[in-house]
Amino acid sequence: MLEITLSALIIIGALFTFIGSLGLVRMPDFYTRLHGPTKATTLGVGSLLIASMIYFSTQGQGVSFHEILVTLFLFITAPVSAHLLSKAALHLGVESLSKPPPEVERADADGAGTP
Amino acid sequence: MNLLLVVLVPLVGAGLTGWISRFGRMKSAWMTGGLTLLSLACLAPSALAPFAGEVVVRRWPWIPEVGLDLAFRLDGLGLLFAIMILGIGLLVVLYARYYLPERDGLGRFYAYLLLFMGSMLGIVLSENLIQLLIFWEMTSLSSFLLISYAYRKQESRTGARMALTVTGLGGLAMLGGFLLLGEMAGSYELSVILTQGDAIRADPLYTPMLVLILLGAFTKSAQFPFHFWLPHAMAAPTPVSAYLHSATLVKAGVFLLARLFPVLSGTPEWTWLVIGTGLATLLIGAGIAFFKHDLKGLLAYSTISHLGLITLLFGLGTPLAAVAAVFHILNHATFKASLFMAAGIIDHECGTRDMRRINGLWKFMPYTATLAMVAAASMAGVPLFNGFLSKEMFFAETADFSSGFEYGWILPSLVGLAGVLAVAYSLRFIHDVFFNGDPIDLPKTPQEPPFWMKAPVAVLVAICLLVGVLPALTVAPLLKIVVAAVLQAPPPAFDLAIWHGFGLPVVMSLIALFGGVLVYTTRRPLFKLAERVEGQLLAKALHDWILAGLLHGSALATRWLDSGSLQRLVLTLVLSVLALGLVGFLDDGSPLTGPRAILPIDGVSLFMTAMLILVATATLVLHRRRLTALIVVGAMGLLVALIFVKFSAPDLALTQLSVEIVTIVLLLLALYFLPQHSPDESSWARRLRDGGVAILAGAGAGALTWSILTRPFDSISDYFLANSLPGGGGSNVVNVILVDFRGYDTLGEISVLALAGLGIHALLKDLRLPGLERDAEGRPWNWDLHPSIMAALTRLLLPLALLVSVFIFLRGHNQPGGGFIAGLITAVALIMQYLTNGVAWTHSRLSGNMYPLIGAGLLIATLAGLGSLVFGYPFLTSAYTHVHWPIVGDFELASAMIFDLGVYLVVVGATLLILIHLGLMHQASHPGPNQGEESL
Amino acid sequence: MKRRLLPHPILTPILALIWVLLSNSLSPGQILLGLLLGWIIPIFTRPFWPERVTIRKPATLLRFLVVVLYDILVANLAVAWLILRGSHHIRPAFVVVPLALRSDLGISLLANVISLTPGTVSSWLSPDRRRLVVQGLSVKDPAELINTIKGRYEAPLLEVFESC
Amino acid sequence: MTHLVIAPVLLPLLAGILLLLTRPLLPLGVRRGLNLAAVAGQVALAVWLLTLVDGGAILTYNLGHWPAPFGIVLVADRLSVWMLLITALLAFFALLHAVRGTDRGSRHFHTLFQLQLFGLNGAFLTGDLFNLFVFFEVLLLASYGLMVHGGGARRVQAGLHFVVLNLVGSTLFLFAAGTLYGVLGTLNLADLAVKVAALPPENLGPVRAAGLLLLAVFALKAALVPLHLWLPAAYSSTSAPVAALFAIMTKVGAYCLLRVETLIFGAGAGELAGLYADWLWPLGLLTLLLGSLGALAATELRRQVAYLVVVSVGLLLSAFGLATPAGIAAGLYYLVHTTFAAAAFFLLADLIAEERGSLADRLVPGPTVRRVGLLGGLFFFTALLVAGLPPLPGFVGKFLVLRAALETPGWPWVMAVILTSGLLGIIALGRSGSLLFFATQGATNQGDSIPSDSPGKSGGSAWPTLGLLALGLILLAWSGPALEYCAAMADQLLDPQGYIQAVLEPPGAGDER
Amino acid sequence: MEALMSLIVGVLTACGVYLLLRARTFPVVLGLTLLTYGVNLFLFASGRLTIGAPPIIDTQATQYTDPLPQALVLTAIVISFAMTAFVIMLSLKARAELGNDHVDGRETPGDQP
Amino acid sequence: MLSTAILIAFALVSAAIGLTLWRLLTGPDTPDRILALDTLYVNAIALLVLLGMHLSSALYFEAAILIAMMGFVGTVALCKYLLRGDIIE
Ligand code: NA
Ligand code: NA
Repeated sequence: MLEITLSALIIIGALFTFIGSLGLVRMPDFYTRLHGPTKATTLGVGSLLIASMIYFSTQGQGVSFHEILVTLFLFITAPVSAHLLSKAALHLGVESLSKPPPEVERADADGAGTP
Repeated sequence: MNLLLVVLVPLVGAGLTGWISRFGRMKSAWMTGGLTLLSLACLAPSALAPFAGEVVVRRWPWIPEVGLDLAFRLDGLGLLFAIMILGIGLLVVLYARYYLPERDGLGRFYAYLLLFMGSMLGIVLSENLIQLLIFWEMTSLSSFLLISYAYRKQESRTGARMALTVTGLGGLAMLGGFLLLGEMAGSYELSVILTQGDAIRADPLYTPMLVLILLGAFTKSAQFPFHFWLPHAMAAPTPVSAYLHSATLVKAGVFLLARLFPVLSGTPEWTWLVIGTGLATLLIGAGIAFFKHDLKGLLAYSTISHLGLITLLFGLGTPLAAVAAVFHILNHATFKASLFMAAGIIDHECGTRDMRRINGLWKFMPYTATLAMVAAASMAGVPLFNGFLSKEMFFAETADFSSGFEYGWILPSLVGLAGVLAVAYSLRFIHDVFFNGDPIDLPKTPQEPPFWMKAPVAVLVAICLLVGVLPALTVAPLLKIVVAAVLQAPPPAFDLAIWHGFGLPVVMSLIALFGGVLVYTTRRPLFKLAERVEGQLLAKALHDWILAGLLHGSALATRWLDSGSLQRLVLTLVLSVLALGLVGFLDDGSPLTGPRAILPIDGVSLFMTAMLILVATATLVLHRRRLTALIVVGAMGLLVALIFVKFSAPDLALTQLSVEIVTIVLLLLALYFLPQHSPDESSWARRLRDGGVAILAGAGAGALTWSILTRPFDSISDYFLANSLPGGGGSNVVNVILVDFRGYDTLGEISVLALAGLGIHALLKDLRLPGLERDAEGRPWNWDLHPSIMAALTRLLLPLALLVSVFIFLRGHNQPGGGFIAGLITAVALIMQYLTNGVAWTHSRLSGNMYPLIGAGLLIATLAGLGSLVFGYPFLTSAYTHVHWPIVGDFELASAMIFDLGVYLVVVGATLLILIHLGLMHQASHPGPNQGEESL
Repeated sequence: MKRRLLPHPILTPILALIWVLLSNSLSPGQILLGLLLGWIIPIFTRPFWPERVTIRKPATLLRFLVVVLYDILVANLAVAWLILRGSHHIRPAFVVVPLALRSDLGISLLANVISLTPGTVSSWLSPDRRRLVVQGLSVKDPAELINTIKGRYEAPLLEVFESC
Repeated sequence: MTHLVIAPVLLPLLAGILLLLTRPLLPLGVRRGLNLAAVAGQVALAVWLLTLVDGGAILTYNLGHWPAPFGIVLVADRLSVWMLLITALLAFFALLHAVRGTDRGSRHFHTLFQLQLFGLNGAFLTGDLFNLFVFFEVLLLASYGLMVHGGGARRVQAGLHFVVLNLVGSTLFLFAAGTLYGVLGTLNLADLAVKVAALPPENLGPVRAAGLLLLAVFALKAALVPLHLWLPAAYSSTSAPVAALFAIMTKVGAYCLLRVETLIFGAGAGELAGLYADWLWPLGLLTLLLGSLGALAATELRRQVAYLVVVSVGLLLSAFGLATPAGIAAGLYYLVHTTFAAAAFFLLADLIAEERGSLADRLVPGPTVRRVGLLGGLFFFTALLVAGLPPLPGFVGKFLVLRAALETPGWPWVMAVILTSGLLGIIALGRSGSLLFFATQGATNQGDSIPSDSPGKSGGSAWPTLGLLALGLILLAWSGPALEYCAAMADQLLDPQGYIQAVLEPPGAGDER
Repeated sequence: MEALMSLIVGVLTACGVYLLLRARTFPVVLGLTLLTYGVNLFLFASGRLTIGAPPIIDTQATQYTDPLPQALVLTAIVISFAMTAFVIMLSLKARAELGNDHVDGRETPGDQP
Repeated sequence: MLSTAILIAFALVSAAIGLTLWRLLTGPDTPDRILALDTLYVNAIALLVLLGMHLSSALYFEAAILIAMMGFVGTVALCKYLLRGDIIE
């Protein structure tokens, strides 16, 4: 049972990791590519980490919690990265399937927001 | 002791004289005269010894291992030269005091003169050949100083450098020759060498040795084809010419021939080299002398000619020829010194030395004229003067030598021709200067010089006369001991009578006299002819050409080699290393592959390797787009870290990861100030070449890796694995190696890091680089300095990161981690604050002053190492203990942790120092309302 | 004085907990050390975290967290499906979400939650911090998306961090 | 095990730290005094150590109390202590020159200076290959900092080349060290020697390759042809005291070459015996020749001096390449002389350049410099020294090398090249001396371009230069004992068993930790 | 596995050398970085390749990889980081002093023979 | 079964890394490349976790946590560079 759970978690994790990267390749523009890695991957790595937690906790060397920490880190940082990347892409005017709101372009182009 | 003093008095006195001259012009003259006399006085106690057939030798050890002692020797030859040097020296000192212009301080002149005098005495009194060489070179140097005395004149500088170059060449050759000679004789001591003539002449290296030594002698004595420096040395003040270029310096060469005569002479090589050179010099010197319009030029070439004569005599190799040579050395010194002095007086009085303008001086300075005429007659070889005696002997010896050869008439004929020319130029000296009508357009009206200026000339002329008339009474005893010293054998019987009866020598003398008069009378068409062939004389032209070519060539070669191109430097290094590595590996055909069992390849590794190679090659393709290249390198760093993970190196992976990110931040900081793209500037040929070199280098590195990885292996590491826990108190062996087994390496390593920080801090001072207003595509930068979503969350991360950092630090001794990685984590966490919240915000919360932190870290690490000294153990000896506290439980205290703390602090300090200051450079280059940079 | 010695009372137990997670051990020594660090580190980092975070309604926060976790799970499945189906089925769009939140922390949390959940990334915050531009992977109805964001995420955050 | 052995390393390190920490606290004058005192202390330490090793004793120091070859061991034998002494003396006079103002231009001059000595002393004392790498890096990074200290386009560019090239060199060092470790399984120099002596034939290839890579690394440091081209630009563009201190930098390379040549690839190395010697003397001669050409071609005095440093490296390494007791002893004697002479020349060039204003050290006629007597005299003297003319120690050194060369089959080459380069040196220096001091116009430099920006700099003290020259004279006067010591050094080097035993089987080996 | 490692070291070295031979400071720095990767892997590999046997003393472990090269590489990584930092700074300084980022400070672009 | 699962997972994660690198190298825009690098870091964590289980060793955990931290720093720095050029200002 444990082994099945572990195997399932591992396969799911790896699969999501893979799909995340697949999105990176398959999606048509930068903004759509952004979604795959930032989300699918967090889940993928998350389930791998849970698998690892279970795995090491059942190895007879005491519990293993520290994987939670990696997950925590990823959950805090991944959205920030995504936001910054998106912001940078907007700033650079990266080619996009959907038109960004005009105020973005206006503010970024003339440095309107400069304090 | 006194021999040493003879040399030392002038040498030491030189400095004294230079110094005393600041108290008055006359003081230095008196001083020099006094020192010369003192030196003479020092010589006196030993002066009689040679007459008693003794050789005085005194030694003081200097570098005994290599047979280099201070050793002095006084025999007849040395005595003759010492007397000449000191005697004529005294007269020159007197003469110069009046000759040199009033405004001249004289101190420098006399100092150089004494330096020369001491060096010259050193040559003639040396027992050790290497010591002789030392003094030999010192005469070159002091004569360089004397010739360049009037250094503002171009000709002085040229003359001096030419003399230095030529005599320098000779000196170096002679060093080679002496070394060989010393090797053959097993000693540099003349007493030893002079007894081993036969063995030395039989040595297989005799010829090269002879050539090298003769090069030294010939350059110094201005023998053809090295003669050209001497006329140019006439740029020296006339007293110098009188002293160096007639009596002393140029005689050093012939002195050496005399000195080594018993060892070197008598072989065919010696005979033909020395005779040939002497004869050529004799003829060429005499020929040119006649055509020189410059008074001193005439004398200079005449000197060259006479030196050739003496050389030729030594070349003949017979004892009697040696007698003649030695005798002529003495005679030439007297008449030529006096002639130079006379020429100096004429120059001094007329303001020119051009014989085409100087005429009829008999009317203006009859006393001087008389003295000069006597000396010139001696030079011409007129009977009753000393020159006649030795020249007669010369004619006799050449005739005698030639008689055995089939074409034996050639030598006497040529020698006779030289005699004719000698008479001709002597006659010219007399007639063209003192008679021949009236002076033409002289700058000054000539008159008799002061008495004390004429007196030295008179003394020398008197000697000419005295020796010429009464040779047996005056010079014969001296000549005997000199010849004995030269031959290292009892002197042959010789007769110094004026009249030897009618024979070939007399005929030759007569031919010379009449022929000379004849040549002189037909001088005008000859001068015309000479003017036509004039131009650069061969040897001098050759010298100039060689020197110019050398300068030009070296400039070309150096410019080509030292092109200031880094690419060239790197390429040279890489190619050298490739060559060395290849030679090293292939020299004896060691197998590339060893017998060690290899690990099987798994799919993931294969795939990742392919990825790494892909990424690495991509850097090459993308490198000109710099930001892209940077991102690619970031990926590569990650892959490298994964390799470390794969092959059981968690510590390395951690380090690689953190260093990687810091490096990327660093490169980004730098990239802001650099162009965003590298220009496409390499030609295809260049890329192909570089690619080829790179592939070779890569193949080499790969082959080396393979050859090592496949070889069996036995290392010292078992010791670390066995002792890490019991001896070092840690189960992370890598960390124990770092802080304990090889903690000293780590101390060096953090010093490097600290140095990088300090070096960069120092480098940044005054560094101004304008930041860019717009990005590479010309867009303005984004308005949002510190995106608030990022800023808010990064603040949350700081405590978390610090916690991780403490964690990594504390467990490092037993698990992957340690001070270095912890330090980097801390630094990165703090850098993040700068990145996301800005400098102003962060600085109001964290002092940017990092170097005290670096200092403290280094100090803690060092003190941690020093602690063990208190207990008598070596630096960096660690100690650890397990402590048990209630509740807390068991934990370990290790001194290595303190060391690691030092590491931690240095890493934090240095990393922050580097990054922050780079980041601050923009502000620094835009002085504004921000915080003062120097406060950091 | 109290602020100086214990600048963030919430942080101390969190850090201690994280320490325990890190060290993978529940030994008293590690817990003690965790608490010690949880106390010391906030003192060191106090200047970097000037405003004291106050949580008004822990229950709301907890509920909010559960919702978010659930959304993340669902979002991931949805996005994975979209990726596998290919790019023909997506309808990317930018929407502008007017913000009621004012605090930096609040806005940041909202933005992050948006980025973590269904096919959306918060892309741009207007200079006056009143509007958040969100990029959606497959947006059928922009108004609905805005409403979901405001109702499902912004409202609880307002309650927890900014209710007065 | 005397702790004295570690002292020459720790003293500069602690002094450097102290100078760093007191930067804002103490006035510059006091810190200068501290620095000078620390260097003087290093001189004293070196002399003290010299008395201990003079009799042939080899002192070892097991850092961390770990036995060799496992821990890092310091070894003080005659050679390493000799190098320490030269370094300390040189540093003292270089610093004396620097404290008259050079040290103002930078933030951490004094710390960098001491850490440079830390690196140098560490490199001379270490008995471990990788530790040698570490201290190479210490001394290099300190030297980078010192080299570009003060800035200026030329200096920075030369510094960039110097740094990049040395970084490649460091990479090579690691390749070499890795290969040696990968085949022989140890890093301790003595242990490496033991392992090389017992090397199975199938491993000859990698070890020889690694040995030659190391040769390249050290040759780069020593500026041996064809890896010498970084030196002229680097040395001629940095500040005078730094250039003077750098006179020892090439000697570090030479020292390492000699150490590895005699210890690891010495007579006992079986197949690999004489690995270095075969390369050193021909390359040394080539260096000598190309260096002389460079000196001849130079259009600036400092560049000329830098090329003369290359020349001295050539002579030095040819001597070491003879691999005979006499050759090595001669080289070691020459090393002392040339270090001080080159340093003195750099300092002197600085004094001359200052007096010549905007003409600086360019070899063109200019106005008569002030203090022409003093500077001209010093130039003449130093030129004699550097050109190896009698009666100064340069000549003695050259003579010793030539004499030693006569015992080897390649002597005609050695003699021909050394004598030729001697002549080229005379021509070059005669030319520059003549241009600098003789070919002058006007009695004074009034109205000429004496720089207004550095009024206080002119008239710098000649005492440091004189001090270095005096060291040369002392060497000359005590040539006998000095050569005796050099011969003893050579004997010790050529019989590495003593070294190996001292390191691997120390007398007190019983007291394990 | 040994062949892969040799290949990696070789490729990294080759790429590093190629970039080192470029005419601008930035690629040279990148080249140094690549070369450093290469040599660090080489030095690391000189202790031979071992999988799953990190040098952390463990009662259950039967085998350990060679710890010494790891310690050496750690030192080497740190040192090369310091060096890289310095050379980057120096290239900025050169850019400031010389006005361009050519390694020889030459205005006219192009390679030097 | 577990080991088979891990092997399959290895294959999937490797493929993911391959895809990510493809995006990293082809771009087309810099944000794409940064995104790819960020993803690569996350993929590397997955690989590490798998390796940890494969080798039954918890020693790779620190590397994972460090990758999580450092990857973020790298991405932030690169984005900041795109936005402002001057990343520390
Ligand atoms: Na006339
Ligand atoms: Na900045």
